[in-house]
Amino acid sequence: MFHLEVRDVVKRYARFTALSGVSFAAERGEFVVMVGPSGCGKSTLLRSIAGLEQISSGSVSIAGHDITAAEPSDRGVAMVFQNYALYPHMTVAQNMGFALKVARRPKSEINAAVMRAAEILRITDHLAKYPKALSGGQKQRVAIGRAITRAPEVFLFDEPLSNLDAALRSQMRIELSRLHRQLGATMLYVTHDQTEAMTMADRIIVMNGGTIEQIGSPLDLYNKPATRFVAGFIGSPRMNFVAAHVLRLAGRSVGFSLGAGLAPLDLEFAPGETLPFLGDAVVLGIRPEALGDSGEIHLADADVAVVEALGRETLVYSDAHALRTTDSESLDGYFAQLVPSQSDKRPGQRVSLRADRSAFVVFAADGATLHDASPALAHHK
Amino acid sequence: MNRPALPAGSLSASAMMAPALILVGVFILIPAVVAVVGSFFDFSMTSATWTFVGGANYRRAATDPLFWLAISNNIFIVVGSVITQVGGGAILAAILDRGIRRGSVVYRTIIFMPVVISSIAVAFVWMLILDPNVGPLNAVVKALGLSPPRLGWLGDPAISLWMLLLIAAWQNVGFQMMLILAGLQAIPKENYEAASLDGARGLKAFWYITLPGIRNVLVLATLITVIGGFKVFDLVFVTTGGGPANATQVLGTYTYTQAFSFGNMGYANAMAVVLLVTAALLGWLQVRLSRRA
Amino acid sequence: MTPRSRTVAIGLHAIVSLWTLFVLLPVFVMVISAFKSQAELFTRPLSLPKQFSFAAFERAWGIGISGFLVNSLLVTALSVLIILLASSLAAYVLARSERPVMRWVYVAIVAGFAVPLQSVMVPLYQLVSSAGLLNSRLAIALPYAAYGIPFTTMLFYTFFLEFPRELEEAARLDGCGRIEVFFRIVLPLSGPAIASGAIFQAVFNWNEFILALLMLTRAEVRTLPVGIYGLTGQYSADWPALMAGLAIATVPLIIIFLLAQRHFVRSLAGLGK
Amino acid sequence: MQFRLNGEMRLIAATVLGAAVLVSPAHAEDIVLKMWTLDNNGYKEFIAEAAEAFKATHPNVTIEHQIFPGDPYKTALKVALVGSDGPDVFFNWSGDKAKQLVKDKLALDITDLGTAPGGFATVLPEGWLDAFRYDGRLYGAAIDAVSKYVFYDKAYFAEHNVVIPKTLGELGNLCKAIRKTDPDTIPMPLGNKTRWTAIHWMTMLNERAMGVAGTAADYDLTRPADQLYTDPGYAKAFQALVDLQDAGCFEDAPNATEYAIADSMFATRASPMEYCGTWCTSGLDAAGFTDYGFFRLPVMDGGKGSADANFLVPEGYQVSAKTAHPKEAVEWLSFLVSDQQGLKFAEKVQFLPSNTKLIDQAEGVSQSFKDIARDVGTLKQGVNVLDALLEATVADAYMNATVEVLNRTLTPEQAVTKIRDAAVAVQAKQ
Repeated sequence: MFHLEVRDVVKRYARFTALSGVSFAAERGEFVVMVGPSGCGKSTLLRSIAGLEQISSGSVSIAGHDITAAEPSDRGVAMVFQNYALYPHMTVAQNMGFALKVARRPKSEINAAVMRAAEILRITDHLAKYPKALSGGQKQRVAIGRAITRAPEVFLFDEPLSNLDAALRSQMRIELSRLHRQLGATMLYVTHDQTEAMTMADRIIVMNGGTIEQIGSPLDLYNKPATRFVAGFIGSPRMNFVAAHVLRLAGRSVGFSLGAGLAPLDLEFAPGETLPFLGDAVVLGIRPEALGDSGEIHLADADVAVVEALGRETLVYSDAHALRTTDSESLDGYFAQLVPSQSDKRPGQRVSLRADRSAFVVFAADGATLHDASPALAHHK
Repeated sequence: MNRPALPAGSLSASAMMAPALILVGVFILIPAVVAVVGSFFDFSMTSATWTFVGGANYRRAATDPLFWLAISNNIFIVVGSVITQVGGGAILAAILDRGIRRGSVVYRTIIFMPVVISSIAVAFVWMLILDPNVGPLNAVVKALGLSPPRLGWLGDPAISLWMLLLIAAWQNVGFQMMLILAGLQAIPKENYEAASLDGARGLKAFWYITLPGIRNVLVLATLITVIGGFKVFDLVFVTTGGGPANATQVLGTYTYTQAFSFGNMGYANAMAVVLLVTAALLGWLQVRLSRRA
Repeated sequence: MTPRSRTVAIGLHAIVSLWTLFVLLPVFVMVISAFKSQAELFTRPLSLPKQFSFAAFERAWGIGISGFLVNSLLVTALSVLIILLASSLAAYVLARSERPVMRWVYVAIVAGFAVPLQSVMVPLYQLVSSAGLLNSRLAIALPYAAYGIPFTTMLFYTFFLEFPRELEEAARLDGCGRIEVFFRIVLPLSGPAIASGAIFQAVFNWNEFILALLMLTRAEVRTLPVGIYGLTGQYSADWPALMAGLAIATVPLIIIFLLAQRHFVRSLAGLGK
Repeated sequence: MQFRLNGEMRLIAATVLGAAVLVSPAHAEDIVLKMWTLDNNGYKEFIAEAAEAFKATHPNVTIEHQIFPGDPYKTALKVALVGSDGPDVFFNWSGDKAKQLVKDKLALDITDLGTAPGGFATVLPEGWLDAFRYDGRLYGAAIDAVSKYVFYDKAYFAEHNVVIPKTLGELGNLCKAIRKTDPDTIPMPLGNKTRWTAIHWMTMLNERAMGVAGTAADYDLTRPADQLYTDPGYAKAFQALVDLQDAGCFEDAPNATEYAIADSMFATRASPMEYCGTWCTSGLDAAGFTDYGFFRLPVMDGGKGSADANFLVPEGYQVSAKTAHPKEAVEWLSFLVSDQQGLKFAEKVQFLPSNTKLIDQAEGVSQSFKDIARDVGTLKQGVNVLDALLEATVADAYMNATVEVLNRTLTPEQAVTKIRDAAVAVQAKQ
């Protein structure tokens, strides 16, 4: 039996549908992260599970109990809000103990629970302070502490780190992971930051337009994206996309035309993979780290436009002219390369974009993945 | 994003609405309906029977020169109040917001003070000040070598309405100033800094940053003043009683006179309905404008 | 500072100072007149009192101002309390509800703002009278409350629209029912709206005249404005005592305003949004 | 949730009910008579002591006295009589206001109770009973009357060799003489801001021009419409006022001057004269000014009025038609106009009581008060004041016309036309 189970949840508003039939389940103790662009429905789903939204149809159950119609406080969930939502008129201790106070628990029990949570989060020194006297990171801890005090079945996090600066954010990521292990609690975590998803999640749910695109472990999603959306969303810098169409079909070998004046590209489809039809418009994807000076295939010549030297690695953006990227989201049609070292590339320099055949992913026009990159990619490079 | 925190039609929602709805309903809306019904009858406050007269009370209003005088006086006060109170309030607020650094809290506090003084008190004090025999104003005017109005500040039909405007301004400018000041202070300083980098300073900054920034506040201030101008009663009632010889009669006092002095309740109700509809229209306008904002 | 901007600054100071002076003078006249004798008041209008006599204050006090003060305090406190409670509850529901009908409810409540008191005075009187509530402080407090609700509801409404909903959601997750969310979280954090609502309504109810005159006929329950008005007799008026009474009646409100003005300015900013 | 809510609803209901119980008046077995009067000096003490004395014969009757300022009283009384918490016995002016209450059946017909042995009708003279008599029935008992005289500063008159004027023309000349001595001295300030001082003048000027008989049919609107207010005497009366104004009698802006200020000018001896009511004596005494005399408003040259007629406004008490205790109410009324209480009234309130049998024994009142009381006793004709006598809208038109005549925005003839229009309109409605 799953600890948290969401079945066919639909949430309709007067003018649009926020969730159109979402189902997933989480094991006890699992850390599940929901990612997706803003407006994809991930927050609505989280709030529906919390009971802050009434769902139009479907069901939610926690620890075997159907809680679809239950009051938020009766669901056994605790939530950590993006902007902390600490009660400004209560001290830290009062904030953390409020739920127990509402439940009319004895004072000693409340104090003990607050103390325990405060120790876990190392905020015992601040218990008497009011939220406005705390730093952002401290507020975040108190918000988490408030959730811990309640000892919920499921922790819900709604983009809890997005108001912190970068250094604090990475620190809190680690702390959250530690906390997850320490508490062994089921956690559902919403974020639009794929780094958080990749680093913390046992499993990631990628949402788009009110539906789930894919559920899986971080590396599964990275290596075997089910859709072009997932491929584009997971990984930073994002995957490069090239518009192409099917030029020839020979058994499981498919030849793609990339554009006038460019050499066609032949890829071998594995058994079980769906073959496209002749003439189909498709999209080829290739991760920035797979694009380099060397490789089996010469895609195109390009002019370096921007170089971002990050020290340990270098990001090179170049304009391949003839090669068309498919969407406007990519940086001015530039191709991104991730070079795992310091590089002497300079803007204006002409480079050759090359890659191994095994690095390419093929997406159908509707976004579904037809052909995966080789799972061995990580070792290959 | 839509985030209803309260599900529709829940019992607690109606229970929470109940006190306000009951009080407003019982003490405002029902009497208002009774007033509307009463406007189609002829009766005095003390009479036992009501006689149905149809629209006669409204026809009477249409041909009653005093009714039209009262309306035009109301409009005079409304327009004059908007100019003096909103205008004056805006000028003072602008100065206190950016023109003056020292003492602005003291100024602000003093200028607002009359708002908390009762209209009755304001009226009595000003009656004393404006008295033609012993009033300080006459003394000052005479000391300046000028001659005060022969019929008195409140006794001359041509002047008395202006005096009411002055007293109303004295009492209310502080409120409008405070409102506009709050609006001004809500404009982020960065906007001015950005504008000044773009070369907009002084009047230009006022025109492109300040005015749009307080547009909503100005709308609100104007509407409060306009509605207040139509509802004005206490001040006129105590200071001039509508005189001299009806010169300062406004809808509020004329309605009161017809109802309580002459016993023409039906007619008074008809005029009250006119006042009510005017005020309601303005209220509706306010809701619309503030919703949109 | 350049000479030009110095001139401008002096000019601006002059404008504000002039208006401040203009505001202060009548208040000054009120206070000074209270210390004069009637004859002195009418024969030497511009001068300071020859001697500061508290006789007028004693006479004003003698008509029972202390009792009127207590009545005004009671009526004002009760009505303001009802107004704040009823308005905040209603405004909260209105600000949080998505039902289209609530828009009409809002309009219906706010429409009350536009109903002038004198146009409904007689039906209102008959209502209160038939309920047997004449000459009770409650009788006056309830209509006062009703007339204060529309404006205060608007005030709270705009405030609640800005209120962080996460706090309410957090409280609901913490086990609060809707009414508990309101009383334990929302209301304790509505200081600015409460302060300005309280000031506005205290000012109005403290100073209200006509209804009090009609509904409180027994001297023991009369409020300040009516009580003070009593200093003007049928054929005579005790002006110094009148001014003394007005001064006494004015002071408490000015004090309240001074105490609450910081909150007040802040919530006014919310009104304009 | 629902449970919690019910609890709250119950709490609210209990609060409302509890508050209602707390403030609802206590019902004693004893009879409580509610009595409303104006707030004139000494009134409170007079009623309090009378109520105490009344206990001797009516131990179960408690009088609950409530006082009101002048102008709002008119409104409050009407509203209260219609409502549920009105007075049992109340003060009223004789004239149109009392008549209206009779017409609307809010004032009780107390003829039978009043004519019973010991009733007020057996005590008061017929002339006083007329004040509240309508269609031969009695609807009230007069308690007092106010009259008006020209008060003058005896010392000033002696110093400047001034003699008391016999005619309005002489009064005008006197004003001119005073102005000649000192242009800044206002001979007799008017203080007409609240409009009733000038209407008092017009009341008497009309009498001086046409006599009481000449105006009665206009005042009660019984004259045919085409003859209403057509007597040239009305314009003549206005002209007399204008003449006095031209003679410099009044201050510059009479319509903007408070009557209290006019009173003060005379009391502080800044002005040598004031046309003032009998109520003025106590105020003058209080201000420490006693060296004054008084005379009736002089007659008009060529007028039809009588020197034996003077301003006299009866005031009295009526009983509410809604009272639960009419018998006790009338007994209380009768008690108030008894010989002994008439004396007390004169002493406490210093108004002219309707029962003057013991007035000479009055203690603590000034000599001038007694003198005035004596003079009033010699009157052959009382002249009721226009704003009480006339129908409300006609009275209002009269007051406004007078204001405009003083402001010189209407000529006397135009003023009369305005009044006539108002009278004709009211008559047509009746």
